[in-house]
Amino acid sequence: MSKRVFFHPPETEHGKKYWRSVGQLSDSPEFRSWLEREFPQGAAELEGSDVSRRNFLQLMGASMALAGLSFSGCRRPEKHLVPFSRGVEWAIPGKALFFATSMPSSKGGLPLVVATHDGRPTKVDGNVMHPLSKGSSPVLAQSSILDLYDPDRARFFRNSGKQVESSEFESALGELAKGFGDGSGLAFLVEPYESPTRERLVAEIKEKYPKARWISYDPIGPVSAPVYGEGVSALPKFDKAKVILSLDHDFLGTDCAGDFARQFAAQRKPDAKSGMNRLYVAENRFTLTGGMADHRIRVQASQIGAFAIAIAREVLAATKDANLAVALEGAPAASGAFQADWVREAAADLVATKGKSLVLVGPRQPQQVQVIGAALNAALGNLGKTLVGRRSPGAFGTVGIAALAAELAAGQVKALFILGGNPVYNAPADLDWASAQKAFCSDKGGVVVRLSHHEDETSALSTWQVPMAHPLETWGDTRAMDGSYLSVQPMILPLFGGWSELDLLAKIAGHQKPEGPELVQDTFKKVVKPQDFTVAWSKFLHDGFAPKSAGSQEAPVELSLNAALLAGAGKGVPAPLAQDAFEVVLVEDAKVQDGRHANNGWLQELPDPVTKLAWDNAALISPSSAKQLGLENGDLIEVSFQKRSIQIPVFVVPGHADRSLTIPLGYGRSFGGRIGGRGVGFNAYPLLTRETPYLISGASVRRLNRKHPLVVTQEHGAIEGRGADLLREGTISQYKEQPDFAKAMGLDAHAEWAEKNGKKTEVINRSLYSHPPLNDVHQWGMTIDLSTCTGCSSCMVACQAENNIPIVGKEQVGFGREMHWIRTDRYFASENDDVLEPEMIYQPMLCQHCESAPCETVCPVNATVHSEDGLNVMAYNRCIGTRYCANNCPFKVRRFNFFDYNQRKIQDGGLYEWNLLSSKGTEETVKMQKNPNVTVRMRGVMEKCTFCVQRIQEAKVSAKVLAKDSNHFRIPADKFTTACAQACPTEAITFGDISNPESSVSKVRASERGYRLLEYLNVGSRVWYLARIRNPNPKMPDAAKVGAHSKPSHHGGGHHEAKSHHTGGEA
Amino acid sequence: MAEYKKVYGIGAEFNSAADLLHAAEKVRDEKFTKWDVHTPFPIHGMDAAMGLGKSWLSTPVLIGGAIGTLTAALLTFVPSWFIYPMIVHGKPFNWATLPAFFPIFFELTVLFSAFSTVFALLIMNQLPKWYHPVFNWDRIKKATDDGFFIVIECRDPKFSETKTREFLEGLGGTNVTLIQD
Amino acid sequence: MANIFPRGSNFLPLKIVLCLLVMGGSITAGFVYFFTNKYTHVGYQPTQPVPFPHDVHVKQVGMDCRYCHSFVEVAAHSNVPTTQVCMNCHLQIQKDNPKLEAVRDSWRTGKPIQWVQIHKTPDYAYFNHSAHVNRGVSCVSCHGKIHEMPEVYHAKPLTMAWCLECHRNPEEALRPVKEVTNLDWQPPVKDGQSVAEAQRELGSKLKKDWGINPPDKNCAGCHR
Amino acid sequence: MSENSQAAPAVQLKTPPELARVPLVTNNRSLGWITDKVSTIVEERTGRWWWIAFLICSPIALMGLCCVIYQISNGVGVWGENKTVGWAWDITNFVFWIGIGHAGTLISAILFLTRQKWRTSINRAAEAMTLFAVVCAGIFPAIHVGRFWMAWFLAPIPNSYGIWPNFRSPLLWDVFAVSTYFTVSVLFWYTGLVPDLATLRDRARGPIARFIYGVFALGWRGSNRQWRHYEMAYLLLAGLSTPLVLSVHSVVSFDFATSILPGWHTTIFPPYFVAGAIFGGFAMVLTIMLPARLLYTQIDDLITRQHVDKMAKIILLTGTIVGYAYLMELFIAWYGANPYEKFTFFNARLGLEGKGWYAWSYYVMMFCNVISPQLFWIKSMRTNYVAVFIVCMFVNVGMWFERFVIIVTSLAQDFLPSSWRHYSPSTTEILTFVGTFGIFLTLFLLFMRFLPMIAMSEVKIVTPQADPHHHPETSPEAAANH
Repeated sequence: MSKRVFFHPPETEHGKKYWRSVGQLSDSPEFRSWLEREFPQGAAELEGSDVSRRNFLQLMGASMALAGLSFSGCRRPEKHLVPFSRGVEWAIPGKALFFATSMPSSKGGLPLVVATHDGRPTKVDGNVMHPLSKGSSPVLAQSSILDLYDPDRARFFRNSGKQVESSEFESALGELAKGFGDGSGLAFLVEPYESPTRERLVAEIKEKYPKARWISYDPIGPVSAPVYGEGVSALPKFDKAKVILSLDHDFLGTDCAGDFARQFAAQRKPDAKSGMNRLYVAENRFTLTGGMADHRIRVQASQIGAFAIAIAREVLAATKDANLAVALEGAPAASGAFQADWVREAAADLVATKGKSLVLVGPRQPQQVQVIGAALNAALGNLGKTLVGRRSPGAFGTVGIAALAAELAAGQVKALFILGGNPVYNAPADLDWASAQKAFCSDKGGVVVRLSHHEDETSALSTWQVPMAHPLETWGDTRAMDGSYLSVQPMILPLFGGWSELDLLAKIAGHQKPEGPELVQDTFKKVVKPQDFTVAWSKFLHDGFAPKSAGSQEAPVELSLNAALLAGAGKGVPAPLAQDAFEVVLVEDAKVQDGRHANNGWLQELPDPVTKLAWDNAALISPSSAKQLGLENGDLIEVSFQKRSIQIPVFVVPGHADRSLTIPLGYGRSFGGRIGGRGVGFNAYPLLTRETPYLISGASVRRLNRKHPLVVTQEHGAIEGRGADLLREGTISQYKEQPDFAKAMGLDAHAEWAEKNGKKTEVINRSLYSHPPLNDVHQWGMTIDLSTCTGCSSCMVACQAENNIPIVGKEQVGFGREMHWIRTDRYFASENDDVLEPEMIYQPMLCQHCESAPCETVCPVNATVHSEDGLNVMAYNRCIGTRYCANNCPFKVRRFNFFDYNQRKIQDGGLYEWNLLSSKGTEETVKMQKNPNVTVRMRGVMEKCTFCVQRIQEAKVSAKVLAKDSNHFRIPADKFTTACAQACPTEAITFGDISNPESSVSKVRASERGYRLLEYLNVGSRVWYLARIRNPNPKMPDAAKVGAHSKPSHHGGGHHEAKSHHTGGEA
Repeated sequence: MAEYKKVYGIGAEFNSAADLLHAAEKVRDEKFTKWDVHTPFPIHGMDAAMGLGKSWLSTPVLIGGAIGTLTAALLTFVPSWFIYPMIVHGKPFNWATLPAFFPIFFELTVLFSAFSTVFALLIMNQLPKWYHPVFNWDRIKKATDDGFFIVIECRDPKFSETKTREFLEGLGGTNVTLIQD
Repeated sequence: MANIFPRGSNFLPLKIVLCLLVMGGSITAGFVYFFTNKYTHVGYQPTQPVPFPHDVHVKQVGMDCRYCHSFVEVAAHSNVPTTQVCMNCHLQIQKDNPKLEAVRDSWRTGKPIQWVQIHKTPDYAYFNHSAHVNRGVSCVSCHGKIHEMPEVYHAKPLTMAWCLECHRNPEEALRPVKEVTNLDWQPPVKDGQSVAEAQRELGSKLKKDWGINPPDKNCAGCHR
Repeated sequence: MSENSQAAPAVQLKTPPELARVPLVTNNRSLGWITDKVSTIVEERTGRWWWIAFLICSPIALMGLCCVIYQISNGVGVWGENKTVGWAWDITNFVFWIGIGHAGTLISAILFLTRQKWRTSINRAAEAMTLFAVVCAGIFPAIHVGRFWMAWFLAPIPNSYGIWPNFRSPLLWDVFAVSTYFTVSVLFWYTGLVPDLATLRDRARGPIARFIYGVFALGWRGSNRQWRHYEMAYLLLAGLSTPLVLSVHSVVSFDFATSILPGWHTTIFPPYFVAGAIFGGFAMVLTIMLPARLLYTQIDDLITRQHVDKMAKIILLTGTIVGYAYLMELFIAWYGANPYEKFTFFNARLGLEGKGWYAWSYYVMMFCNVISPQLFWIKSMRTNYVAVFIVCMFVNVGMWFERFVIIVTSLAQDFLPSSWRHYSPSTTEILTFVGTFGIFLTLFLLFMRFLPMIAMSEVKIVTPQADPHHHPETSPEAAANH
């Protein structure tokens, strides 16, 4: 019994700096009042030396090696339990708290719910209560949590480079303000997003400085003025639309904030009462929307206009609509460039569903095309039905960024405030903003005040650099796409003492820098006009959004065509490409957007949904064009247009339009960021000019004889004739005719099927021996509906955030060692390996939790075994890493820690420094994101999807806590779900207790479409896939393509052969 | 050599395996018991010639092997069936799944038998025995090369220094020598 | 004299064998005894910043465990009380007891008291207090007779094997939920019954009634 | 040893020369001569070539060990494996070396039981080779695990977890099989060595040599009361090793056969692997012995053309068995009509439709293992040392590729096309493999230097003089000279 002398350990500044109690986080009245209260309940507990709380999860490493022999006692490190001296209200150590908030974005705010552990936000999810998004959370929402903890975030106030105190800046700002006068020398460059409070402050400032210029710039925003009039935006109603024609509009991907996915998906469920909708897509590259299409046609982005006209002609012929006629006047004659019958039938379908159809034109298409789109909708009588208008006061750009550049040069501006954005990096190339700003600061003696998340390209050229607070650190408000009024509340005090945009604007408007929510509360009072403020306000914070009616800009406005624009719209559409000229399409990247998320490791490592490229961007090109130019993946090319040129590797993508290059923006950043700040991808902004913000017709492409290593997470996209086994697909009519058509396809055709009232239910499994009983009351299972999975990959990031999955860097991904527990397999499928017009099909792939799992029996140390509730569990601390289990897994879902991915840093260009000699340990902030309920795995152990076992255990425990001395410890149906299912924007993933008939998963599983992968192996997986159902138009030329790849092939045989050739849809 | 030394026995050399065999038969017929032949390799028929039966080494090996099998059975069953049963690959623990353990049964059986063979051999041959009186006779070295020897110990009741010497010489043994202990 | 080795050398093998047996035996024995938590953890009693006497507070003052460890029933952690909780009483009682200096100091400065952690499970083992105390597993089962300790020490080995003993036959530990914090509780003993038997009888009844089925095969019960 | 009694009379019946047995030891050498020639290898000063060879091999061995340390300290990631191809060179090398490790025990055990007397002059070296090969093999499964320092979990010892290894895992069977095989081989080898060590002891001039050999000779004095048990022990060990040698590679093959992966999941594996092992093992024995024979001309009469000829025959036989196995796999894949199996064998391995990423390795294997040994149908080829050596080299390469084909091609392209992944080895991986050759050769050089390369006492038995009924005038060569 060893008596040990106790020494207080020195308190580490480091740890203290980040620690914020939940109470402090909203420095709220409650918190202060608590201080006076006499006997506050509660305490939060710090354990271990106070930097690394137990919940900060020291890596398993040493302690495990020791514990192996129960050695730890011999050299037991002295750990301390460090309770608060004063308890903190409603903080229970080790219990997560959930707060509703939202994330402003130029496409509309995202309603969110954030989980915080002991004051650390760790996980972001959608707000289930919100009527539009209904809890769906796109990739960018999921990944935002990592931005918060990005160690490379701007930490300091800087005056022309040198570090200063915030107070200095405040006084300097005061000085500056004196010189503003009427604001004639004052300019604000802001980002377009809606925030009532910001609008209020801007109004105040406009009053104070009437002459001040307000410019909003978004390199990836709409390029044309709104066609329904200033400040009016059109909102698609997918719940109403039966037939949708998307002209280069990726509403499931980058062109919407993501809220619409669920609305759309609801119409894609074959069993939906209203029946399935039908989606036609014309686009130059595969987008998520194109992947979901029933009929897709490859059209060069520059020809979308012409294509719209072709459709319009057909519609005009049918409807004789006057506006449409006006719009088409003088339009170029039909070139016959487009498959005539495709256009005809599509148009016919639109006309046939007048008032229930919907035509969407990509927001980046030129105005004329937008107008034609509007005219089409008008002609089809969709306005106000499937397309409703709403007023969005967000846009207050009086002067364009071009004009601003001119004024900077002319010296008419004295002080320029750049709030967010990054013009030096992404302003139109022809403005040469960098030198303009440099000159402005140096020669013109102007002052540039910059508020930004990172000290980036623009900061380097600014007089004042102000660190910007993350939305999770600030009070604020915003509006969702549908105009509903969302709250933004802080989860934690600014880690690096940053300011929010509101703080800065408030100062300029002459207020104090707000301490708490005052500003927003004022706005709230004005906007919502509540009877009882306190109640309304706390409800606002609790729900995360204000009840409909109140102040939210949801009141629909009349959508009317603008006659002025209408006339001659047809003339203005882009001309056809010259023979063997190329078009270049500059698109927003699915991951880093305009480049703002370049330093987010999760996003960099997340494979692009379509190309599966990670840690890079590339010029996407069609197979035939590639052959024509003699290009292979990774070959560097030089794309030049009007003396501007960039170098970039090409990547061949099936289904891409010919003579068209798609280049995602936002890469090739050149600031200090360690993840994506240097040497990741190629910057395409040099090609983005005022004239060519999106489309560049007639660019020249030159092949350089160099290669650039591109890394993909999926090397092989062809289905290899295994569609009948792996990816079962059919048409709606086929499904209606024979609902269980998907059961006995491929090898399962040979199996013996149990039937219930004439319908196949499941394969009869004959076994030599009786299996040990899985005798827990709960039995976990999952279903994945291939009909609604869009492949957005939100589940991958959600899983990464929930399960502490490390990123491994470009080099390691190149080796094929990425760690994602769930992946979205993307196949380009077609009957014959036709790479020009294939179907794009997604299949989320995760551990199938096989009841007789092949991985288990081969593990020599019993590190992976089965639990009574049907999980294939993995005990990391038992694993010795033989990798035998991974080899024997037919789905290859097991992931191995080839290196200590959690122990060493990712450095420039996403290179993981695995070498022993490289510095050890991760950033403190990065540790703060980790989920305390999941072990952080060490080098040399296998890991895989656990069905979020930490959530299962939590649910079980809370059920038991309630049960006390009763036996009612069964978890109620759908009490919780896995991270992937929770995140899925289209509810394609359902998880739950399959032994509970009430649970939604058991209901979905009952569907006749359900099938299991590789049934013939008899592994009895616990994941059921629901066959992909499409709703093609039988009259369309390409109707036969649907399900072609999964036609019961040679080995299929059986009675279903005949039936499965149906291609008919329901109309 | 020093006279006061104790006598171990008398050794004689023969010049071929055949001669040795015949000599051994004679010695056997003379009812000598405490004697032995030393040869560079086992001579076929020598056991008979010396009146020795079949080696009984196999008995301990059998026992060893049996113990091995038993150990394996306990080692595999007791933990995975009783101490710590787990659900692995949906396979039950009952006699039907016994074959999964056969490899380990087999290996341990062989291992144990091999060890018992070697240890039994050492014990039965009383090896290692680094010191032995016959080594005092220098010529015996050839026994590991190409020499063939008979050594009759003095512990033998029929041993008499003179008679035995004559007897061996009579058998055609050369270099008949008195071996000191 | 052609013998390479002296006569004595013949006894070497025997000696070596004996020697090995003795050494091997003692090493194994030593290992088994000294390198297990039973030896290394049990009895671990570091000096605390404040010599908090559980016996006084529980036995004499008659406080319930949950007055200080207030979250044990709702959270995975059983929290250590904040200074404030101490001061609730010690503002009046023992106001100027020198032993409590550290507490008062912490109360003044707001600097936390740094207690030395005694009971610790490895990072990869997720023990949940609420799951146990709400289902009739008493504090005493894992912490020993802590209410009689003038200063807390490590009473049980807390090894995985030790946990499993109870997870496989929970009836050994189950008791009525309201008796969980009553560390002196004994099962009602019928005549002719030993306490152990009584415990087993009651335990198995409770196990049946409450449907107690602790994870014994399910690694994920404790390791995630 | 009992056969002489039958052989001798046959000789007395004046066997016609063409039927006469070619003697195993040519030129009617005397027992002393044998002792002398074999012992002098150890006793004389080491030749220059030995030092050169040693100075080449030992650094390579050292490099190998450095690679191992490097890999353990940095992680398995320093190899080229990925999420799909979890095993590659590591297990390939393991199986390759284990296979080689079969020849020795086979020669000394099975040929012993089948009374193949010609084995006597090669078994010692072959057994030594076995041990060293197993040492090399053992390295890989040990270091391929992600957490080397936790490998003790494999041992079924009581621990504070109260948890045990999974006795149904083929990998655990491997642990038992390989360790048993190594231990038993060592015992067998040492038992055989004892009489020869005694010989060396008695011939030794220097006191140190005498002492060391003396200690290991255990005081052997060649007395018949010892020989009697000794022979029985040797017989029993041979009897135990025979099933053992067959079991080891069967168990190794279970690693694959019990899995569900197309290309692994094959019932033909155990016999196929054993045949392959003997095949590769004999090739390696010859690759080693032929040069050794050149260097030590004095043992010409012990390792004769007849030995080489016999071993070449065995290579031909086993090679053909292996070839049969290859074809049978293809047939079953076709006959089974399972698309996944079909793909693995016809597309991935044969490379039909140009879909086999590693098809080339399959053809390398086919040529080396099946085509090249067919040369041995020709007698002149079997007895032509150069030809034999070249073919053996091919076989060594081929057998390595066989394992590569089985492991990598099956893994790289398995069930879900989405998880297909190319694999290429890293430098560390390659150097580690090269290193094991260094270790192997270094050990063998040391063996040649310090231990009798040929089992003298056993060779003596097969000489005519050993036969107690031997009469000079009816010695075999006398008969042949008629």
